[in-house]
Amino acid sequence: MSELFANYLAVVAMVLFGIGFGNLLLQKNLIKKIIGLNIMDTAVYLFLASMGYISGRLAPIITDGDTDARKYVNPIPSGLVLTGIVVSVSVTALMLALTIRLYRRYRTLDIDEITLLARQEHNE
Amino acid sequence: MSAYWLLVPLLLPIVGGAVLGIVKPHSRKVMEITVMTVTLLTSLCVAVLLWVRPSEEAFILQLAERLTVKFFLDGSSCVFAGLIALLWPIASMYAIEYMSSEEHQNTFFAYYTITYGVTLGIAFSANLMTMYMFYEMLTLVTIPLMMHGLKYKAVVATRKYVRYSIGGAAFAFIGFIAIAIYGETLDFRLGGVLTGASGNRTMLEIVYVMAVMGFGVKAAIFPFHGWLPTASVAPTPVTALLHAVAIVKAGAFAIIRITYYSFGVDFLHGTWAQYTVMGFAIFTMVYGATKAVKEQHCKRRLAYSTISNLSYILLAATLMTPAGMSAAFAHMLAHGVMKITLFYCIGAVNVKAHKYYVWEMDGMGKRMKLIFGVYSVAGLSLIGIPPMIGFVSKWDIGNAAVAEASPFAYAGLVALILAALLAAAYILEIVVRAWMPREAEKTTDTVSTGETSAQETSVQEFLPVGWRMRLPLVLMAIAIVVGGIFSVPILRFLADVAMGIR
Amino acid sequence: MLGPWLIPVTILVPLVGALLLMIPAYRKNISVVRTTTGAFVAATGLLVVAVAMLGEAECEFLEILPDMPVFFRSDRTSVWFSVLTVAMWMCSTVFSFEYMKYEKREERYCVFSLLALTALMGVCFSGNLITTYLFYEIMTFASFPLVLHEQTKEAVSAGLTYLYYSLAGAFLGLVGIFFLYRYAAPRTVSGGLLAYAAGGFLRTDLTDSERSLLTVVIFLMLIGLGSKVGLYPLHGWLPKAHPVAPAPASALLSGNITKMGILFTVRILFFTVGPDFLRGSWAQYALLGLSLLTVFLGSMLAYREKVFKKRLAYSTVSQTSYVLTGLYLLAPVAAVGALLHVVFHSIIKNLLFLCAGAVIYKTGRTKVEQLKGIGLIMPVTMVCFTVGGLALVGIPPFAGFISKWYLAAGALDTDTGVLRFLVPVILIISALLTAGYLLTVSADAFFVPRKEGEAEEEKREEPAKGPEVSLKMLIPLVLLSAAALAFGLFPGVLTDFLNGIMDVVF
Amino acid sequence: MDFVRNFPLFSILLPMVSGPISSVMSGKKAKWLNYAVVAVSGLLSVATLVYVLNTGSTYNYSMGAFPAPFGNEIRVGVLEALTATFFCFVMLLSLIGGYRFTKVDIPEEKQNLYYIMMNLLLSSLLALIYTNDMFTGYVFIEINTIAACGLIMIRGWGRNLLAATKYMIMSLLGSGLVLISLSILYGITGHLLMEPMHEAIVEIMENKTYTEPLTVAVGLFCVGIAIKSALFPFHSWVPDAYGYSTCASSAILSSLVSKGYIFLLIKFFYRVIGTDIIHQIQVDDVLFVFGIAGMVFGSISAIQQTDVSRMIAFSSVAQIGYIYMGFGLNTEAGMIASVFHILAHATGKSLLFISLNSLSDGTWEYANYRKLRGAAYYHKFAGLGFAVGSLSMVGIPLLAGFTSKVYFAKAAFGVDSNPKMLIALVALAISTILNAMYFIGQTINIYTPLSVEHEPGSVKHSASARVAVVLFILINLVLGMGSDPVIRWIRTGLVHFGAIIKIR
Repeated sequence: MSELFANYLAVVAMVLFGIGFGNLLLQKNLIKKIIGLNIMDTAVYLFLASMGYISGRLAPIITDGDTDARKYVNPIPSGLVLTGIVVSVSVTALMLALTIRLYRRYRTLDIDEITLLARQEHNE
Repeated sequence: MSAYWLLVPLLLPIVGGAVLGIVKPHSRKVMEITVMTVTLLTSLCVAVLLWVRPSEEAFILQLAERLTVKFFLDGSSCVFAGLIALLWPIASMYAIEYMSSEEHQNTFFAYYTITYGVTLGIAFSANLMTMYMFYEMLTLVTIPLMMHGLKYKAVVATRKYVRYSIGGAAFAFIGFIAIAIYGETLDFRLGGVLTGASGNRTMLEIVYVMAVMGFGVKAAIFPFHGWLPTASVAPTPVTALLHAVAIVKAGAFAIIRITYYSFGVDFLHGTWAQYTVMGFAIFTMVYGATKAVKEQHCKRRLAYSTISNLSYILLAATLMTPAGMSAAFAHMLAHGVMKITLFYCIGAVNVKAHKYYVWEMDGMGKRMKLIFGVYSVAGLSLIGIPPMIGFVSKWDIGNAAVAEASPFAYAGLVALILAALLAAAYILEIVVRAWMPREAEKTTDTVSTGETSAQETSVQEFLPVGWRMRLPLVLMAIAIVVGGIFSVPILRFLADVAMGIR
Repeated sequence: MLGPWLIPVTILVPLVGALLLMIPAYRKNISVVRTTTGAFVAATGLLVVAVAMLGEAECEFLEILPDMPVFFRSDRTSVWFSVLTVAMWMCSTVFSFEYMKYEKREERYCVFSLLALTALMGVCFSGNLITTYLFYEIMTFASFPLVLHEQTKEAVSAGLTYLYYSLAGAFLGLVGIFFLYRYAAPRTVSGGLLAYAAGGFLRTDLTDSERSLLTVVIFLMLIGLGSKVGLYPLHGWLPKAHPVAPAPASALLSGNITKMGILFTVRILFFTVGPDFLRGSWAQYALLGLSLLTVFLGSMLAYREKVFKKRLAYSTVSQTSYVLTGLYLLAPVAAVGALLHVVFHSIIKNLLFLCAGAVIYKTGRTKVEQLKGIGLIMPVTMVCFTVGGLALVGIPPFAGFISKWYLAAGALDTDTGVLRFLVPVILIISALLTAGYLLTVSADAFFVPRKEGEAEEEKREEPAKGPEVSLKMLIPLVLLSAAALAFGLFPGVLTDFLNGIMDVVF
Repeated sequence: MDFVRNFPLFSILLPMVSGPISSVMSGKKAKWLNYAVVAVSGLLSVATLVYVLNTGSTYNYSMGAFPAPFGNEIRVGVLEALTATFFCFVMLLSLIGGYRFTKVDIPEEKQNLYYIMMNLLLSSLLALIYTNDMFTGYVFIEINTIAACGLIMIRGWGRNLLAATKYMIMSLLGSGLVLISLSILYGITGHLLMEPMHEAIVEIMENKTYTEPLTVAVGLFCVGIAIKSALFPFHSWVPDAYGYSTCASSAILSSLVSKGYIFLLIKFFYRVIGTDIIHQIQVDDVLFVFGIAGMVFGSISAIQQTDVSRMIAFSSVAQIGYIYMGFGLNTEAGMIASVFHILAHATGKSLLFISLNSLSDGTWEYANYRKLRGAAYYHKFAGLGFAVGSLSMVGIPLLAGFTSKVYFAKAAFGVDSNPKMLIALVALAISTILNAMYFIGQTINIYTPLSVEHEPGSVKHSASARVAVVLFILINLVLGMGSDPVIRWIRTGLVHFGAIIKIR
């Protein structure tokens, strides 16, 4: 129990990841799926950031010429997070684009209905 | 004489058939002449090769490490190749008349000829890899022959056949790889190539059973025999030559090869693996014969009889003694000749008189004297009546079984006798119907002809039987009797093969 | 020395005749067919006599199997059986000329009877197991067309039954041969590994397990051969086959072809395994039990049977089992009795069947009770029948008596426990039954006046010229009954001959 | 330092750069540019392969100023170079083969976009092959996904959009799992480059700290890759995605994209975790089971299809099953077999898709097996190609499929536990039978001149497709008959992978 509280950030991240994953997997509605996707990614960023952050240190931006590495937090996770955000933004954009196309075509966001309609379309 | 001459009879029919299939000559005459010349030339080459036996091997190419394609001509190859080379020209001659009314003949004969080459390939293979390769090819090249009619039934039968035999090959493949791993070489060596394999014994035995069952699919061993009776929808030349000789014998030959030349008898003899396989063979002998007695469609009846007889071969082979091996070869030769003859007779009746079922054969002997005469000879030989060739092979198998002197061998002996009796039942019913049909109560006024008026009317629908059909039948009948009477040199040769002297 | 070459010639002559008769052009004219048949049978007869005169001779042909040649030998046993066979053949052939007149396909009958003769000659003269087996099988296939000659539904099914029984028996025999081939003593004599040798040719160093195995096999083998003889449990074909076959054919079947089974048994018992091998073993008792059972059952069934020829068939079943009993006793005297009974029963049974044939031919009657008073219509036939009946029952001075005497005596001086007393008892019982089912017939035939009105409906018009059947039929009947009497009066010749065999064997 | 050492980097950058460039081009120009780029990258890879073979060793190529363990690296070995070469040429041939259908299926104004996606795909594939940095791997997984999605949806039918959506969702789930597992690994190792990660992990396993998180991370990674490469239970997106895209897309997706992920998994196993640790935490057995299941059920659902393109799609589920089964054996032989099967399957699948599209004129109406009956008489080359591809899939000798089957079987015999061996062998046999049931059945079908639905007028032959078919058949035969050098290269490559493990 205690270690759960000790690194509560990781726990929260995992919970969030689970929520996001579940939504992305189970939601019928495409938009909600995308939201789930974003929750999932955010969870990962939280996780990474929590790992990189060391309490009482500064962000690794050298202002006063002090190059003592022990003053700063580990910069790599922040870099990863930034990269990850870029990726997830692009992916989200793509998903949204797809959703729009589908909506224009089938006038619904429900993935099952869309499947049904598409099959009918195919059979004609 | 270099071993590379083996390629000549191998490639001649393949190339010839391919050319025939591509060119598609319009005049039937040309086609006939090509087919006959190619076939005869090939058989000639085989004869020459059997006469001057090239001793060394012919290396062709290397697929991967240890997987090489090689040909050679040892005793067993001689036996199988000899059988094929003897039967094929006769079969082609028969086929040419039989098929004369069908369409797509060029394609048919193209594949018919190619199959000859592929079958010889199985005979000449010097190692498992090569044999497996040609075994698969045999499956593929015979597909078009089987679905020649392109009727729905033919296609269904073909699918069944393909699934069965590719599946079988898939299991045989396991055995092949096992040899590649544990054997010191993939080449065929009498006595086997498993030397350091004592470690994983149980595994190897399991694999052996798998492999035999796999090859056994083509040899129509019990649980996997289903394709053979279905396949009898194919035209008779195919049924006769492929489903009574080439394909099924290839299966039996492959089993003999892996048993005596790859796994080796001293590894297998006395293991549960041997008894399992033997048990299947024994069961199949009786099972096939029983089904044959029940079957009323003549060709299918013969197909079931083939199933039973192939298991004679397997029984002899799984005795795993030299005597058993030579007996297996003896029955392979004998059954090849007999069964093809029987099929030809029935096929002739089918195509010329349009009679397909047993009960339709009443009094046919009077009508087609030659055909049913030959049928009777071949039939008696199949039952194993001396002095015909069928008796010789039965004698060999029986003696091998007795000499083996194990309970399973005695069981096999009993099965042999039982199967022979059933064979008498299913063969002689047709013979008796043909020559001495049941009659309505004898009335003294119809004088000394065994024909009721009903049969009189149906005379005109008969087509004449041409010389191309008669000649093969006569030749076969002669072969059966002469082979039975002068069997000693053949048997001595086979014994030498089994001992590894030849 | 042309002795050896006479044997194959003897065997080939009827074959040539058969082939000749197969030529369609040749078989057109029926009288030609008859003369040819008669001529060839007669020729065979002469050759057989010649061979018998020449005494011991043997000749060997090509090997049909490795070190297993086709091998002929004429010793006393083969002479015994061959002479008998050919004699009977002559009679029934002569008889058949008349009888077959109103049957269909007489020419086919002739062909197959000649073929069968070939096979029987082969069996008689064969000098090793393989040759015997070869001709034994051929005999089966040559003789079954005689059975289903008429091609009625029953005839065909009877023929097939006969075929399957014989094949089953022969295959059991083949199994036996496989084992004998394995356990035969290695030797180099003409005739190969399986050539007959008086007293047997088995390996002497058999272990007990091998011995017991071999005993089982021989037992099965003898059961198998019993199927030709009509030994219970493989006797089923006889009563089916005889009624439907034409009378001469039935005569040959039960008179001679059954005897070939007996010959094979003799060859196995005395010339292959030797009489000492089975003596005292369970197999001997089992076989004796079976044969005695058959004797009893056969006569019982015959007694209860109403159809005339079927009755005779059952009687064959029981009589041939007399012979088997004699053989299975494995004692010289009993064996002499058995072989004597072979001859006598063959003569008598031919006689009886031919009589039955004559009656059927004349009046078309097949049931026993229809024969009341027939004696008045065809006296000669029925007199011959009566002679046959008396002989079969074993009334002195007729032939049957001698053989039965020998059988009983032979049984008594063996040490086969209770059986040695059982055998004579059974013999007597079955003799009584025989009297019951044969002599009653002749009694009825002569002394019971038959009711009017029955005659007309079954009578055949065509042959009915004169009360009695024609001479061609009568001559064989008379000859046979004469023989039955003569051998009864002067058995010495035969017994001496047979003792000659027994001296060699025991 | 030789100049050749830069080639891998060039071969990655070249398509990445040429993508944006071709966005301002017309479709035709873009096409030629793309072909050229693919060809050039292929040649570069060949050069790299030759170089690596000559030096007989591998090298790490650090990008940017930072050295390891901080900076980003690509690693070049025999296996990478070989795979890269192979992928480039398969891609090129698939593009050529599918050219006619690309032209038909994709509206003129979108052609260049298609080629942008193609370029991106190539560069991401090569990056996945070469990268030595797990996070870079992740990034390129995403890029790969996006590109693939574009390739699927470009055809513009409703079904393609739907397929693309499903594909996106599934692979986003996958990449999410990959990302989280990477973060966990980073958390417990503190590195992202493969060698340092491996050292750290070995230490972890030695002093038993953080073994559970490690197991979880490895499991998540495997599941993620499995989802993206359509291992059996996660294959729901496959049939639509492969079945309804345009010819070239289907060919490339089925033969290359999933393989890129699998290649990353191989590196993960060998260079990050180490096979012995994989064995300790028993991931291999799990993969083995799922691989077997895939082999069987993939084929079974393939048999049920009436639409042949979907059938082929399902069959690649089965083939992926083979590959994972090879992983599951967790022996060098098994890995060799899997890698070889990656190559063999790539050729076979592309061949099948191209021939099928030629047979069915690229329309899905004609992809129905009834309509295909007798089609081979109108498209001789395509029929031949289909036949060869099918036979190779079934594993007929002389073809690539047979060789990989042989190596799988040999690997199976190499396993030390009898039950596993037996299961693997029987599964091989059974899946062979199933393959025969639908592939040979189809081949018979297209050669059966019954009621032919094709009206010969509508038959359009495309020379490019023929060229591609012939070349693919040749490659297949070469792999089937002369597999020895390839196998040798794969082995050395794997040894170089494993060598790092063995040193420590």
